[in-house]
Order: sequence, then structure tokens, then C-alpha cells
Amino acid sequence: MTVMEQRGAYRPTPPPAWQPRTDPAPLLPDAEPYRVLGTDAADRADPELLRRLYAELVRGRRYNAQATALTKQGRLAVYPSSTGQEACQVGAALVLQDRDWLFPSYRDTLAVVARGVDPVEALTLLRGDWHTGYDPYEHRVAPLCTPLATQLPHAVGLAHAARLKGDDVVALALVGDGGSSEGDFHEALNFAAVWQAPVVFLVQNNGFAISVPLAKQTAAPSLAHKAVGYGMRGRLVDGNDAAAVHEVLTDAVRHARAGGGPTLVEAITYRVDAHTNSDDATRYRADAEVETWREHDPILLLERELTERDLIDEDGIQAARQDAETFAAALRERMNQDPALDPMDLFTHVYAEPTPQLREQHALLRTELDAEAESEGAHR
Amino acid sequence: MTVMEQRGAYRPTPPPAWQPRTDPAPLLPDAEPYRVLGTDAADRADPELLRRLYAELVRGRRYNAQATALTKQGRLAVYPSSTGQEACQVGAALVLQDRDWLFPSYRDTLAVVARGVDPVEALTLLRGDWHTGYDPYEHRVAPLCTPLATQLPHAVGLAHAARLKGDDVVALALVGDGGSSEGDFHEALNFAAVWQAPVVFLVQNNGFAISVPLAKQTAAPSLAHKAVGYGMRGRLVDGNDAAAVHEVLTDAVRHARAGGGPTLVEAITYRVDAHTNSDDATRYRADAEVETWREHDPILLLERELTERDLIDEDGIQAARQDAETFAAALRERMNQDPALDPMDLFTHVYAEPTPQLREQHALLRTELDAEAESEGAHR
Amino acid sequence: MTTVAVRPASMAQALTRALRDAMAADPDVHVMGEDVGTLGGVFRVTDGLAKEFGEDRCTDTPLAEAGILGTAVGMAMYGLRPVVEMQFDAFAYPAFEQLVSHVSRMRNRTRGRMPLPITVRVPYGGGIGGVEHHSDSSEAYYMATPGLHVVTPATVADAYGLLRAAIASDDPVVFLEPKRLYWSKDAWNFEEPTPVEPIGRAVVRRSGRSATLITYGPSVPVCMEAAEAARAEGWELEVVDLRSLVPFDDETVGASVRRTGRAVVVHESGAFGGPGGEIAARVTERCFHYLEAPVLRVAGFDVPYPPPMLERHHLPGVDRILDAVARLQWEAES
Amino acid sequence: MTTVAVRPASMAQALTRALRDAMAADPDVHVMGEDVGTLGGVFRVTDGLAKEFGEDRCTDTPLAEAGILGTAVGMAMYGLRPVVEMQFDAFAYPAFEQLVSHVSRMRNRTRGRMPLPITVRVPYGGGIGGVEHHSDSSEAYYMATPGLHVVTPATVADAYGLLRAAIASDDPVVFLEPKRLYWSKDAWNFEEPTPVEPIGRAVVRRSGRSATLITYGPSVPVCMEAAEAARAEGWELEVVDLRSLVPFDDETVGASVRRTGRAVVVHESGAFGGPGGEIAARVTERCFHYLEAPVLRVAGFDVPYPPPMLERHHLPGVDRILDAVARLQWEAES
Ligand SMILES: Cc1ncc(C[n+]2csc(CCOP(=O)(O)OP(=O)(O)O)c2C)c(N)n1
Ligand SMILES: Cc1ncc(C[n+]2csc(CCOP(=O)(O)OP(=O)(O)O)c2C)c(N)n1
Ligand SMILES: [Mg+2]
Ligand SMILES: [Mg+2]
Repeated sequence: MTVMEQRGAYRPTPPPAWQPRTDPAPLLPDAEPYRVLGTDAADRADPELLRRLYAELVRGRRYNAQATALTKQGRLAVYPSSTGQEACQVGAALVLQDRDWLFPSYRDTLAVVARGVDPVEALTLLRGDWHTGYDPYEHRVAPLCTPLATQLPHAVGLAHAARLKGDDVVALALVGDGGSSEGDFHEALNFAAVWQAPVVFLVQNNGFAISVPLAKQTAAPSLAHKAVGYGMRGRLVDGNDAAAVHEVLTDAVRHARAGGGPTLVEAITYRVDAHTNSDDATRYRADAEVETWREHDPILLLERELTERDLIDEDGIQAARQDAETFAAALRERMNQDPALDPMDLFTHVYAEPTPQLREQHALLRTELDAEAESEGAHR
Repeated sequence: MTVMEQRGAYRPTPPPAWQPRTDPAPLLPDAEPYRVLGTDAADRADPELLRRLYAELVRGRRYNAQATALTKQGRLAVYPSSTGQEACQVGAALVLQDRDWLFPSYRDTLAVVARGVDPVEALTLLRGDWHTGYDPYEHRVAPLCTPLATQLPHAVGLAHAARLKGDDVVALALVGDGGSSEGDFHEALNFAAVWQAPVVFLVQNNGFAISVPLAKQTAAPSLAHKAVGYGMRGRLVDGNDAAAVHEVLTDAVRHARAGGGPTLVEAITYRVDAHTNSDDATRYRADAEVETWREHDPILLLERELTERDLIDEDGIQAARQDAETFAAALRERMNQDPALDPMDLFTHVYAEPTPQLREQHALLRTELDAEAESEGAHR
Repeated sequence: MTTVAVRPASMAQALTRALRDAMAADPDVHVMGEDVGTLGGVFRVTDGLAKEFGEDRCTDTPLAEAGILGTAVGMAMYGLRPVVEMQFDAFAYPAFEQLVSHVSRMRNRTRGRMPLPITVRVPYGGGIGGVEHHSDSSEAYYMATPGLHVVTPATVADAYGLLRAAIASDDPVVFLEPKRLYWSKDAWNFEEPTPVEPIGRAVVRRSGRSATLITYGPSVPVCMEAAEAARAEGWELEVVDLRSLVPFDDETVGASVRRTGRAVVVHESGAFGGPGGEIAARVTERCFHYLEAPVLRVAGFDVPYPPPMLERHHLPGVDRILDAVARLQWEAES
Repeated sequence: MTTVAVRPASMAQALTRALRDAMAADPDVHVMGEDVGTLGGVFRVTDGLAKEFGEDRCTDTPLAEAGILGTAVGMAMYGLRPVVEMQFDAFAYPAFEQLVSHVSRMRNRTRGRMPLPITVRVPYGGGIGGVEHHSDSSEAYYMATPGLHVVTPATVADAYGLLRAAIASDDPVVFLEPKRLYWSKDAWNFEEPTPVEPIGRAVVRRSGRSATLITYGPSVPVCMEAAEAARAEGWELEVVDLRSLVPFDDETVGASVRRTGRAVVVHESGAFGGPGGEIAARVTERCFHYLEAPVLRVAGFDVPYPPPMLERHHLPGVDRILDAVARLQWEAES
């Protein structure tokens, strides 16, 4: 029940018989991030799922390494790695149905790939090619979003629209800890709760917004505590525990699909790499901090669980690694040459119909290119 | 303690020894709005303060009535009344020291007047005269702010600046329930908490944003519940109980002054009048709803308490009313003619030094006015 | 009882009718904004829509403009055609990032795969005695943003025709409604409202051979009045109503200026960096050798919008327009 | 060890030095923004300031641009002189409402009582291979907003002088830093840096009598190159670097165009509704009878900023400038 519904019940006679409000407790996150691996909850976990997650994590880690390597070879202009955050990336992709939608930020190409988008298409933007290399409608993945938190209202609007059309669709939106400070975060969560839109917000709290540590970003007990202020459920999860992430997100998606409204999930994780390949993380943090997190690595945690429970053997581990290598090799191979862009396409998609003004500019560029080609021909 | 501080304590060894976070409980508002009048807490209240509040409420009510009347006489272009919200308006003004700052929204001229600003100056904007009729530095009152919630970051910045300069200054900012949905609300509260700025946010939850009821604005258990998501204290108060408002705000100001950081106070009140004199409230709400609130009127509540406790007699009541009448008569009198504005002042304060471009436009208008005067002279 | 189909209608009524007809014709059309539901909008343009089509089709949103436009983006991604109301010009600014970084670019970004058929209705301009932030002319911001169409009607018929066209457009349209014309009335056929106007065509509202007044929106009636007054001075002024700022109708404007050889651009927006600079520059580029005098601009001053008591000195009026016409170097004529 | 006072310095270094000198000279100068503290900014312009002046004077803020500028307003109200860094051009858009509705208007609103001496530093423009949202030319938005000064340096010396002037100004200044010139170097005297330049004066960077190139910021070096190349075609081009878009130096620009009789405005920003329209229009208004040809514009196309792989086709280059010069109706000459 909301304030407003209670307002009727607020008897403005002195002293007003204020009806006790709904207990906010169910909206508040637990005091500790939810964990599965290494706890009793792991007993309940589906071994098949755990193995699937493991394979995806291993492949995801390799994907991150490969993409970073591609920047060194000049094949990618820039790459914001999600190394260390693979459990969040993979979890977000795996909990969705085909008809659902994923709203990634600029760091989330791994989630996009895990959802089924061709990695070459997912990386189009980061090559310096056109912004969105994939058809958003094919896998129901919104374009990678660079202006922070602006994708969140999009996710809410889409989920709301789907519900209005009677479609059983959930939207899952990714955002960073830094992005949670933006006004759009607030407005999106508020609209979602008021509309009871079937949307899940996953904050990957990786401790940093470029160089700015979380302590300079928020003074909140946790980011998940923001949920109660919108009247939605807040959940806190160990973002490096793939099984826990999967379980919490699955529950949130189910809740949304059932008409229960949005959930805000905060996943505690860590940005092991620098902000992007061109950032120098030593300027703002000590290596030792990174090291402590390597021991809480998502792959390590899951591998240990699988091994201890005899759910995987050395062959299984090798198979996962081999699959990842094959994947990386194919990616490397396919990224081995620069795409050929047609400059005339600058004008093609600005409007459905180019304006007369754009037609003039189109003609100007055509002339320039022709002249260029001619003089190149002449010089040859 | 914040997430970030705990992150060090979050031992990323499996299973991570997550240290229990600071209990968010002290940040959460009580389940019921705090009340003084008609409760045992009234025993502790200072009779002098109660009488002072009473006089201010009566005068404030009369001020609202007078300003509304002035719109009918064409002396004010528009007036957004705070009738019914006088306890919030007066409380906000009275809890501040001289050196403190008040940040009003467009509805809060009564708070501005209660802080000591000449009502004619406070109403300048609403006459259709220049926007800010008073010197903000004289009484430390920021200009009335029309774009909703945009004054909140100003208050935070000012409070922060004062602290940086070593000044013992608190800023109190007013905002509406509707305004709490804006991104600037979120960003301001977050900055305030991160900086531990000495600022108090008072949300006057009067149930409506023009025609939009609170249920379409938020699904939160209360607006005060938003505080925990920033790591600041949230307080819920009966906004029609002047003694309670005064006490809660006094505490929040004291807390801020002592370096304890910001507080978000939600005052439950009601917009008895229409949004402004030109709004038609019957389009969106039933008279009956208004009626129930008349019984929970701030003046009524306080008068009853004072009378029951023999802290005021009929003479005292009459004296307060008489003072209000005198006040209103003086205002009516002084607003009895339209101000004379000099059109050439259009250019005076755009920049410290007018640009050459503005000097040209200044000359153009000068010529036009001269020609106008000449042709008027000729026609006479 | 007989219905008189042709009767006086206000621009606000024509806009309401356009919304209603668009919603009736297409279930994907959704209206959203602050107070658009129960209240029918502060200018009553959405009056009755929530009642007729339900609150899910005409929705009172929370008070947050970036959220309104941002969720509209998501709704459009899913195939709806949102019509967003910004309550006043200056209150569209919080949505600026969504407008510039997403609304205007999504089609281009996705190589045509994800068009955003969003109409953003913005009541704009002054002349209604509004206090600060209620009278901005913000068209320069939108014109400078590739990917947006920018449209503004000056007549009751155009209000209907252009709004229908905006909603029908597969591209985002910023639809600027001149506040002070909301209550201006024309005879209008309620039975068969004006057909949908294609976006991008200017129209000659009055013919004349002395000089061209190039204008749009709230300044059109002022220019018509000025043209009438100019006859006393011996000038036959042509008045071109642009209707669409983006795309810009170079053809109609150029043809007029080539005929008359002189032009004045008139708008309420401040001159500096305002629409008039673009218009004067492109007219000059195209008609240089036809021009007897530089294209002049009559505009609001380059100051924050003044208080109600001073706005008449700020807004371009008949006298200021005629003064500019007088400066069009008529000596050269003799 | 001897110090060589005059040595090559980059524009970024000169900006850092300007901030440092301003902070040392006036304890009320505060630098704030995303990553400006420990990291020294993504372009390293604030490098070392947090260390030297403490985190209270050079502050890493939460990630929220409206909050950054909005709190800066409050700080300025209390007598500080905030210097705000917006990380990239497009990331200033969330702060648009604070900029337009408050920063630009507070002095006017309070009848001069509450000036806001805020400097908003915005790295702008393209040419650095930045992905979407990292290469916008947003100056048209700021120019159309009365109450703001808009300044942009093109040389290392101006970077220092103009930034000092911006911080010293009692009015808000949008200080546009051409990203692709950050690492361009000039010989510069580190001991006695350039004096503070008054805001509002353009400068003739190269003299010539054939035609004037009117330009600013990142396009200045391109125009200098074009002027050099033009000699081969027999044209002596004059290059005017505006330095300040608001206020606009009509005097210097007008004097040049009256001398040469021909002009081309060059900028990266899209042409339509961009700065060039204003510039061409006002030059034409003032120099009509001196002009042998219409003032032409060479600008970015009216499209969302293209991806890195295509930006060279978008940005005005030497050839496009010379093509425009060639269209300045030289036939009339003979
Ligand atoms: C509106 C906006 N402001 C600034 C930036 C520049 N920027 C890009 S990433 C980044 C930090 C983001 O931090 P966070 O949200 O925590 O995500 P992470 O990079 O850690 O995944 C910043 C400031 C941006 N992209 N958008
Ligand atoms: C940014 C912005 N958007 C819209 C408006 C128009 N507007 C003025 S008052 C109002 C409702 C405000 O509601 P609330 O914040 O609850 O304050 P109240 O009027 O109830 O005091 C609206 C939408 C505005 N002033 N600013
Ligand atoms: Mg982060
Ligand atoms: Mg309200």
C-alpha cells in the first residue's frame, strides 16, 4: 500500500488515527549480500545450471581478454573490460526469455554476447564503426548506451508498453554504481514503481566510476537500500557468485513477470581491469586492493564449488577452456580486418526521408569524394 | 559507515566474511508521522513558542487570503496559496538562525515573509514585476524557484560552501511532493549525504502536484523513506501540527549544524486551495476530501491545544487576529498600485558589463520609446 | 437539431481534435505528460482524452521530464507512438539529454532499424503574461539538433493538419505550440477537419511585391498585421509562414525573396544564435544577387525573457517590423 | 641547473597552469567534476590540483552533471568561484536546465545582486576518434542562451589567458576546450605566462586581402593550413580567430570583411542552426555593400556526429574550405 492509498485512511481528526503503514521491511535488502556458492544454498542448485554458468564464465573471461588484446592490435578503438564481473554479465543474459529485453550500458558487451548477439556485431561501436552493429529486434537487446543511466527509463518504457499490449515481456537493465547517481536513475525507478512495470534493474557495483570510489559516490548503507524509497524491492547479492546472481535475478524476473513490479538488485563485484584499456588505474588505486579480489574471483568460486561437489572434473574444465579458446580464435580471426564504411551513409539514416538540406550535403560529399578519387587516380 | 568503508571489510575469501552493515534503522522514518499537539509531547512544549507559532499561523492564513484577494483585484498576476500548509511555512522560517539560508519554491512566499522579507518584495514575481523583489543576501533567502527541485542542489552547494569557509550556516530547502520525482531531487540529496552538507530538505507533501495525486507520483511507503537510500535520516511529521513541525525541523537543523549531515523531512499536509487562483480543483478532486482536512487544520489544532491548556484566552485569540488584519491591511494598501518598471532595465543586469550586442539593442529600444513618447505627445 | 459544421474553433480545440482523431485511428498512439489526464493539461489541450481512451492511453506521469521522454523512448522502441506533453517551454530542459542524445539519434544509431516516432508537444513563446520560465522561445536548441523535425503552426487549420502529420511521422517531431495563439479562433470545419499537412512546406500567407516577411508560429499574425499597416506606407509585403523549421522550405522562401528582393525575418526568440541567423544566412546564400538590401532580423532582445509587465517591449511588434522594413535601403530603388 | 622558461607547452598544460594560478591567487576558486581529483581528469587538465590544494578545492563529485552544476550555483551564491568540468560535450546535456534556467539568469533575476561567477569547462568537438557522445560541437546551444559568455581558445597562449579571464569574470562563462588541440604545442613562457586576455576580442591570425576565413577553436589550425594552401591558387586569405562567441567582436570581424569583400565561416558544428548562420547573418547585415559574394559556410554536416572511421569526411578540411573560397564569385573580379 502506498502513501496515497493511506491518505484516505489518515483521519485528520485530532489526534488523527494514522493507520500504521505497510511494513517497509520486505522492500529492504538483507544485511549481507546473498550467496549460494560455499553455503548450504548450493545444495539446492541445479548442477546443470552450475556447469552452464561455469562454461559461460570461462568463455566470458576469454572474451574480455581477447577484446582487450584487440585494442593493442588496433582492431578495437577502445574496450571497457568486464573482467571480474562475468558473473553479473552472464547472469543477466541467462535469466531472460527470448521475448524479454536486455538494456546494456557501454561496459556490457559480454552480456550482449551471452544473450546471443554475434560478438563482432556487439563490438561494432568499439571498433569505431557505426554505433549499433546488431539489429536490436533480433535478440531484443537495446543499443549499448553510453550516456550513463539514460537507458533505464527506456527499459521502463519498453516494459510498460509491452504490458499495455498484453505481452508477457520483462526488461532487464544494467547500470553501474556511478550511474546510480544520475537523475535518470531516480526517474526511471520511480516511473517503474508507479507503473508497476515488469522491469529489473541490476546495478553492478564494481566499486568505481572511472577513478571515483564508491565512498565519494554515495553514503548509503547499500545501493539496494534505494529501492524502498520507490516502493520496490531491493536485493543485495554477491556479484561474483554466479549461482547467487542467477538465483536473485531469476526471482526478480519471475516477480516482474507475475505482475509484482520492479526490483532493484545490487551486485557487489569489482572492476579488476582499468576503466578501459586506455585508463591508468594505478593513478587511483593500489594493486593490493585488486589482489584481494582475485581470491574472490567468480570463476574461482564456481570452479571450487563444482570441484568440491564432484560436478566437474579436469576434463570438464579443459573442455570449457577449449571452447573459450575456439570462441576467441574465431573472434580474433573475424576482427582481423577493418570494416569498410561508405561515407555516403552519413546521410542515410538521419531521417526516414532525407530533408532537402541533407540531400544538398549528400551531393556536396559525393562531389568531394569523386574529386578525391579522381586526383588519386591521377596520382597513380 | 557506508558501503565503501565496508568494502574493505568485505573479505573476498570464500565465503566472504561480510561484516554486517550499519543498521539502516536509525535512518528510517517512524511508522507514523510525528505529532505533538494532542499528545503527551505537548506537555514539554514551550508555551511561549506555541503562542508565537499561533500568532504566525493566524497571520499566515490571513496573508494567504489577502494575496488571493489581490489576484481578484488584478494586483497580482497569479498566486499559489499555501492555505492549510501554514504550519510548514512558518516552521521552516522560525527554526533558522539569522545566518542560515532558506531556499523556497514558488509556493513558499509565506515562509519567505515569515523569515522577515517584506511581503511586497516577496510578491514581486507574482505581480508580473521582475523575478526577485528582495535582496537574497539581506535575509539570506534564495530567489523563489520555479523549475521544480532545481533549488535543492543550490541549497546543498551553499551549505557545503559555508562549511568549507568555516561558517556555521545551515540551509533549509523546501520542495513539494511532486518535485521529489525530479532528477535534481535525487542528485541534490546524494551530494548532500556524500558531502555531509549542513542542509535540511523539507518536503511539503500536500497530496497533489497540480492535479496529480500522490499515488501517481510515487509508490513509496513514504517520501521520507527515500532518505535511507542516500544514507541520511528520514523523518515523517504531521505537517499540520505546528509544534511537531517546529520540533522535527529544529532537531534536523541542530543535527546539521553539529556536523551530522543532512536530514530529509516529509511533512504530511494538504493543499486546501486550488493549485493557484487560476486552477480549477473541482476538475480533479471532490470537495469532501477537502472537508476532512479542514478538521485537521493547523490553526484549529494549535488553538485547541492552547485553549485546553489555558495558554491563550479569547483576548489572546482576538489579538492574534487583529495583528493579522493590520498586517493584511498594510499589504493591501501598499499593493494598491502597479509598480513602474523601466523598459530600459531589460538590458541592465544580463551581464556585469553589457555586451556590444546588447548596447545596440539598448539603443534600438531607446529610439522606439522616444518615438512612442513623441507620437503620444503629438496625439495629446 | 442541425449541426453547423463550419464554426469558429480555437487552436487549442483543433489540437485536441487532432489528438483524438490520431488516437482513434491508431491504438498505438499514447498521450503522456504532467496533468494531461484528469485535468486535461494546463492548457486543456488533452481535455477528455483520458475519459474517452482510458488512463493507459492518456497518462498522468510522475513529475519528471527526463523520465517522461525517456520512458517514451522505450515505449516507441516497442512500437507505440507516444505523444509527450512538456508543460511549458522551459520545463522541457530537464529532458534535453534524452532528446539530443537519444530521441534525435536512435534511428541513425541503429542504421534505420529502430526509428522513434515520438511527438514532443511544447507550448512555447510569450505574450500571455507568464512569469519566468513560462515564455521561452526554445526553437533554436531544437533546430541545432540533427535528427529532429521542428514544426510550429500559426493557424487553427495548420494546428490540426501539422499535429496529425507529426504523430504520423516515423521520425521524432518537436511540435511547438504558440501559447498565445491557443485561444485564437478561425472558422473551421469540425465535420471534415483539414487534411494532414505534409511536414516541410512553407506557405505564402499574403502576397506582396515590396519585401518578404519570413516568420512562423506566434509571429505570423503580427506580421500579417504589419503587412496590413505597411500599405499605408506604400509597401506591399509578402508574408511567408514557415510552418516547419526543420526541414526548411528553401524553395518557397527563396522564390518569394527572389520576387521581392528584400526580406525581414521575424521571430520572438532572441536574435543572437536564434533561428533568424540561419534563415537570413541561407536566404542570402541562395538569393544574393536578387537582394537589394541585407536580410534583416526583427526578434526578441538577447535577454532572459522579461517579466509580464515588460514583455510588450521585448516582443517584436508591428512598429519594430515596419522600422526594419524602412531600413531595407529603399533609396536604391529610385 | 638553468630553467628554460620558453619551451614547448601543450594546450592541456597551459589550462592546468591557468587553473593552478587562479587557485593560488584566489582561495575562492574551486574545481569540481567527475574524476578531476585523484585522476586529474580524463584529459589530465586538473592534474596535480587536488594534491596541491587539497580535495576540498579540487573535488571528485558524484556522477551527476545537473548536481555538479546545481551545487556549483549554490557555492557561487555563497561567494565561491566554482570551475566545473564536464567530462565531454554530450555529458553536459544533463545539466542543461541548471545552465539555462539558473546559471545564465541568476544575475538578471536578482537585478544584479546575485551574480554567478561560474566557469563551465567543456571539452568539445571531434577529431580524436571518440565514440558516440564524445565529439559533439554544442556551442550553438550556449550561444542561443542570453546571460552566458561563450569562449574557446585555439592557441596555447589563449588557453591560458582566456581561462584566467573566464575564472576572473563575474559572469558565467562556458569555456569550450577543443579536444583535438589539447596536445598541440606552442613555444610558451612558463615563467611569465601570457597575461589574462579580455573576453570578447577576436584576433587576426593571418592577414590577407582576398577573403576572410572567420573561425574559432579547433578549426583555426585548419583554416591556417587552408590559407597557406590557398597561396598556390593565388588567394591571400585572412584568418580571424573569434576566441569569444559571446560577446561577439563585430568590430574586428567587420573590419576584416570590409577589407576583403568576401568571407567564409568555418566550424565543425553542423551548419543548420549552428554558429555560422548567426555569424554570416550579422556580417551581412553590417557589410552588405562591401560583399562581392554571399558569406558562405563550411561546417560539419547536419547529421549526428559520425563514428571515428568516418569523421574525416564530416569535419571541414582544407579542401572543403578551398572549394568554398572558389565559390566566392571571383568572376565578378575581372
Ligand atoms: C552522463 C554521462 N556522464 C559522464 C560519462 C563519462 N563516463 C563514462 S563511464 C563513467 C564512469 C561510470 O561508472 P559506473 O557507472 O560505475 O560504471 P562502470 O564504468 O564502473 O562500469 C563516466 C563518468 C558518461 N558516459 N555519461
Ligand atoms: C521542472 C518543472 N516542471 C514542471 C513545472 C510546472 N509545475 C509547476 S507547479 C507543478 C506541480 C508541483 O507540485 P508539487 O511539487 O507537489 O508542489 P505543490 O504545487 O503541491 O506545492 C508543476 C508541474 C515546473 N514548475 N517545473
Ligand atoms: Mg562502477
Ligand atoms: Mg504538492
